[in-house]
Amino acid sequence: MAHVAKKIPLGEPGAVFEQYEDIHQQNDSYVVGMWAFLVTEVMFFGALFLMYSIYRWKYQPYFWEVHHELDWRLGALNTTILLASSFSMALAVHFAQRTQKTKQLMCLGTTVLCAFGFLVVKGIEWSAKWEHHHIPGPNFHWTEATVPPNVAQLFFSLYFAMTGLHGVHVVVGIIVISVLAILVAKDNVMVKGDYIPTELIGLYWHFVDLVWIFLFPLFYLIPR
Amino acid sequence: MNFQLAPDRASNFAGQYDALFYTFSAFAVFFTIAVFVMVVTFVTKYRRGKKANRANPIHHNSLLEAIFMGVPTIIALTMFVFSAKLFVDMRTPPKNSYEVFVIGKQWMWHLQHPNGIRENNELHVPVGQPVKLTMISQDVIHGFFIPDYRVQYQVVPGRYTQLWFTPTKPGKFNLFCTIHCGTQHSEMGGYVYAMEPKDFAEWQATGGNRFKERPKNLADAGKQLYEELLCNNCHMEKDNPRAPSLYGIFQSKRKMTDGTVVEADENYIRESIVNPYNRLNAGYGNQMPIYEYKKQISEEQIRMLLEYIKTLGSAPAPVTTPAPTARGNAAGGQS
Amino acid sequence: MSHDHLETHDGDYSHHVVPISKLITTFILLIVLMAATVFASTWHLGDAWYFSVFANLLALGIAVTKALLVISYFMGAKWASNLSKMFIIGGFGWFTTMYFMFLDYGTRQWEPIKGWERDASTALPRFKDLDENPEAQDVGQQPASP
Amino acid sequence: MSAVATQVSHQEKNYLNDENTIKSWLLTKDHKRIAVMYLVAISIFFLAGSIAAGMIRLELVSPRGAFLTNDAYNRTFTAHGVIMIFLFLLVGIPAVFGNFLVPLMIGAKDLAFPRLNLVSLYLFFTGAAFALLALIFGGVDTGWTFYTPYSSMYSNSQVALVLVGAFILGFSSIATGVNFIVTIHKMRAPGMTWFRLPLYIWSHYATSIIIILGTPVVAITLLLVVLERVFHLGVFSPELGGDPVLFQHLFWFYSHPAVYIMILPAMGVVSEVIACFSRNSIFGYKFVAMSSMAIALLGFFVWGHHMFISSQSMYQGLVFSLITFLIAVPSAVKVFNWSLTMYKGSVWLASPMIFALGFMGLFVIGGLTGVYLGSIGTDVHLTGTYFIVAHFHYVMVGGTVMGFLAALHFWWPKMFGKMYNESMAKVSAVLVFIGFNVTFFPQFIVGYLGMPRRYHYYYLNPDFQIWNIASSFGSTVLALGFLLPVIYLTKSLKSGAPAGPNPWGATGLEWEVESPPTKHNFHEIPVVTGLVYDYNSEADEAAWEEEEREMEHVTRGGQH
Repeated sequence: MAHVAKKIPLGEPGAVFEQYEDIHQQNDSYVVGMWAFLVTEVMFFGALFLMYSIYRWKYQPYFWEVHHELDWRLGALNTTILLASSFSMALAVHFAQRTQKTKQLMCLGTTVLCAFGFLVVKGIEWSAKWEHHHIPGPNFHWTEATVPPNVAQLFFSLYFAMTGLHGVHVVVGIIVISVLAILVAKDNVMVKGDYIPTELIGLYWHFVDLVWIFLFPLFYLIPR
Repeated sequence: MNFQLAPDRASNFAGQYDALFYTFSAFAVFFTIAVFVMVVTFVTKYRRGKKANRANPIHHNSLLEAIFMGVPTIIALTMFVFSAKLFVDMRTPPKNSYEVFVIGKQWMWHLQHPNGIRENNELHVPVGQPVKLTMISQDVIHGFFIPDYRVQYQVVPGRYTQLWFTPTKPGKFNLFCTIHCGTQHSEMGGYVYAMEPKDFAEWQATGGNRFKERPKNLADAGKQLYEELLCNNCHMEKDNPRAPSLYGIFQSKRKMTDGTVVEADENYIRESIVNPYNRLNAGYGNQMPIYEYKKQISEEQIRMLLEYIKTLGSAPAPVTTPAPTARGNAAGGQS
Repeated sequence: MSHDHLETHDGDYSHHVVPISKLITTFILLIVLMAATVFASTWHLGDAWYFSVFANLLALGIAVTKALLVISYFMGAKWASNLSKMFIIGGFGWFTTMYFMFLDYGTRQWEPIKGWERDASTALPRFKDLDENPEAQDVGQQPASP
Repeated sequence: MSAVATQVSHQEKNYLNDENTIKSWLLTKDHKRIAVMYLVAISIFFLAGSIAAGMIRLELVSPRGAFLTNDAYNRTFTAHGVIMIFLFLLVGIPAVFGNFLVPLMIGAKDLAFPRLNLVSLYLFFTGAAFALLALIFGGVDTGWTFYTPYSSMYSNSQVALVLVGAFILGFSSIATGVNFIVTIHKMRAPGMTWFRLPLYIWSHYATSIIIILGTPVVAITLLLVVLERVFHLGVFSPELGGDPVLFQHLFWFYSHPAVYIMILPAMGVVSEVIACFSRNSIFGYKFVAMSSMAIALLGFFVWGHHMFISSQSMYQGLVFSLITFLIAVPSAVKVFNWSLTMYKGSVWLASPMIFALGFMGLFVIGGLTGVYLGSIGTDVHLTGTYFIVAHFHYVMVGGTVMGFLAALHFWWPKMFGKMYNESMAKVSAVLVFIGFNVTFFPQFIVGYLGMPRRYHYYYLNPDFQIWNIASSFGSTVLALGFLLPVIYLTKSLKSGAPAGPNPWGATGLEWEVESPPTKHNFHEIPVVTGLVYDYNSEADEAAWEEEEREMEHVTRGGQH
């Protein structure tokens, strides 16, 4: 065939997966793939943020009234915890790139601890909602006269949907980071001397942080 | 069975609409034929094995591409202007419209005229007078569609939508629901009766109002309500595939789908109205509208229906008393 | 997947190692910005709509700044390949196209344009005695919107 | 045209017989094996969906229904829609031929993430299992559009189960999309620049972009409906002051671009087939490539044309209608360019070409009737009627399924190394074309007359009956046309003549490897130096005439 001029021999298999030519192509593919996945995550949460925007725009004063049910101090605490976890994750990537295994493990451990802390605070908040019958559904109970109960329920529906989905991402993050830490600790061939898994999981974890950066002002602060 | 190619033109929009529709069709036919002719010509002329000049084939031509893009764009924009004008007209009712309120619910249309006349699944309108429908749904989304008038709009819960038209010729026209709304979606339709203004005035003055004051007697009021809610559409004098007959149901023994036998006492009949699928009669499916949601029916009204159903004990025809053993007869009242 | 030459920076395949000092600075900035947004939310400038818009824009602006910090430094987007940058900009930008929907929600009030705004008594539909049930009248009413 | 010369010896291992244990198939990371498994699965789903369609057509012969109850009918048409859209059209061409061809066409050994590809396959099976379980446990009666509040509050069917299935299918789709995007970006062979890519790859790139940008939106929307049904988390509930139309906005934000997920790969197939069987380079390569991208990106701003009468604001309706008119332009560009590709070509009417020409004919009709529906004024009367049913069947069946069949016939020798019965294939192509038109053209008329879609009975206007009878009659011919390929393709696996690497004389990297390809596709990575459509109709014609003359000589010699 005319358009095939010369042939290059295939690269040696082993260090690189067989479908790739060299390590750069492989690493680049993984990073680009992760970003493409994060794009889908952006659209995933984006739809929820859009719904929030529409209802917030429609019921702004009511949402402002209802948001007092949420404790901004707990929200700020959680933001700090999550920012710290993100910071330690960034450090973990840094140490992975420098192949400093012990420091990398410590940072991963801190991240997982922070993530658990986040879930504990979240659990405290949610159980308070449960006690006050603020879970949407037949048992929803609302006494504040200034806000129609249905709009309050709408607010809490959005709140539980968005923070719940974020919480699911945190749980997934905990599992993934723990597995990574165990593999690193055991010098598993999949991760030994390779910082790419840490970097990819780091990207995911920072994304979870990003979502919360927006959730915090939108639910706990609601400026007016 | 009539052989029809186009629906009637019975409203002010129909002529304008069809003009647009047939213009579009002309363009569509023209382009379809153009592509077909081009394809058939090339296929026959350059068929393999046929002598033809194949030297110097062209593989790109910017002028042609510009034409391919420019011509459809210009045609499309022109079409858009006319089509947009028609739509804006359809969305802006004139000031002197005759207003009718429409409530859609599973699976019927309630219509209410300004003077209090109410109708179900039928709409009477005067010819030559703009009519504006203000519509809302009580449960799910419905679609209000009169093909011969070329008007359609969705009826959504929680918000009023509107629709207008001026009937231009007297007659009986179809009315359909176009958004899938559940089991009996395809039966949620009826007719529009366009009448000369004189006839319409007469209709308004005399027989129009099917629903007058409620009688004082509970059973009679129940009978009226029974007809208003169109219960008699399905629950007829005899059992039928859609629903069992309610004649003689009170205090009879009913066989349920799970095999148990229940006496149709007052509580059972009430439950069958508000939550029919809780205990379903053997041989019937989930077809009954649920009257529990949004409290479509009040306790008073249930009481009226109950009293009426009790009077049905003495049926007009000799009704076979539902026996708990025989399946056909036992198939009984999910109200 | 092993990799032993980390510090080699050849072409656009290189993965930059973000220095710890930059990470620490970023973290401190993030905490400061969080405090700022909490503080800003306590202001109440007035009841006019533009104060509300300003306050919301401020909060969102701070959030976007924080997001940019996280993306650029923690996620290392500042040193990413052009392809990754394209995905970052394209992906994070594309979700704003969904806000096209606001054209609908913003203009619904204008409709229908003419003919509707006749005298107030008939402007709203009358729902008298649909049934004897008073609750049925409430069916159509939206929760009073602000 | 050197099929005989380069016969591959049968002893050589190819991807099909490399390892033959069941485990090696189930745990394979080979994109070609995964493609074959997708092919088997979606063929079964297509059969299931067709049976549902047949029941619908049979039922509608009579104005009062032939044999189904209301509920059964509603569940049948929903099953038809859900199976055909989620389990056949959305995955049909991308998952089968995309998986098989993307690495081959760009000169790669596999997709970038073979394990992810396998995960995607099993996600697809899981999602399909949920959907089918729901159908077994009583079915769903909402229609495949799942409009709230019917789906979220009123329906008594297995909505939640199906929606969970659709959610999982969405993630299968996303995994494939990410995989293709990274593969096309990073795995191209040396010299395979963007404007040397086959048009099929361009259409897959556009499709994958739609998938990663659109699918997550519908996934979260459907998940919220599930949460609303199960946990009463009402975001769309009008009772809580929610907007029921919001669901339609979010649903169509994905589901309109999803139409392009279904049709763009088919367009890519047709570009390949028409270029090959005209022995001509595609006319206006860059315009055809860029029109795919234009369709993908513009396609995200037209979703509101499904909602002109849904109580969305009139002003937004007008804007959507305008953009919808504009998106007709790139489609028109494609059709004109395909036609002109045949100019001065050497047209060989083999069965894939007949399917591709059938695609063009039906897609033109489907596309032009789409103008009626995208135009805001004319849409008012036609939306929600059989006109729209006919329109999207012309695009989805006439377009995607014809494209799928063209691809199946074009690449079947490559996938399995065997030729099928060519004359049977031609009969099938003609039967599908005729049966299809007889089935769906009457629906345009009955739709214009006002017959609403999803109607079980139409006794309110019995005049519709004659058109429904015509349509039902056509569907039997169509069914015959679809059944034939099953027979002769299966037969070809056993007794078909060996195909050789390039039975059609096509250019493109996938035709330079053996049929069926070996496990790693290429023995050596090719280096590309020019556009893939390296055809010369004049030379080809001369060579063919020479061959014919020889054949004639041989036959005449034999007779003497």
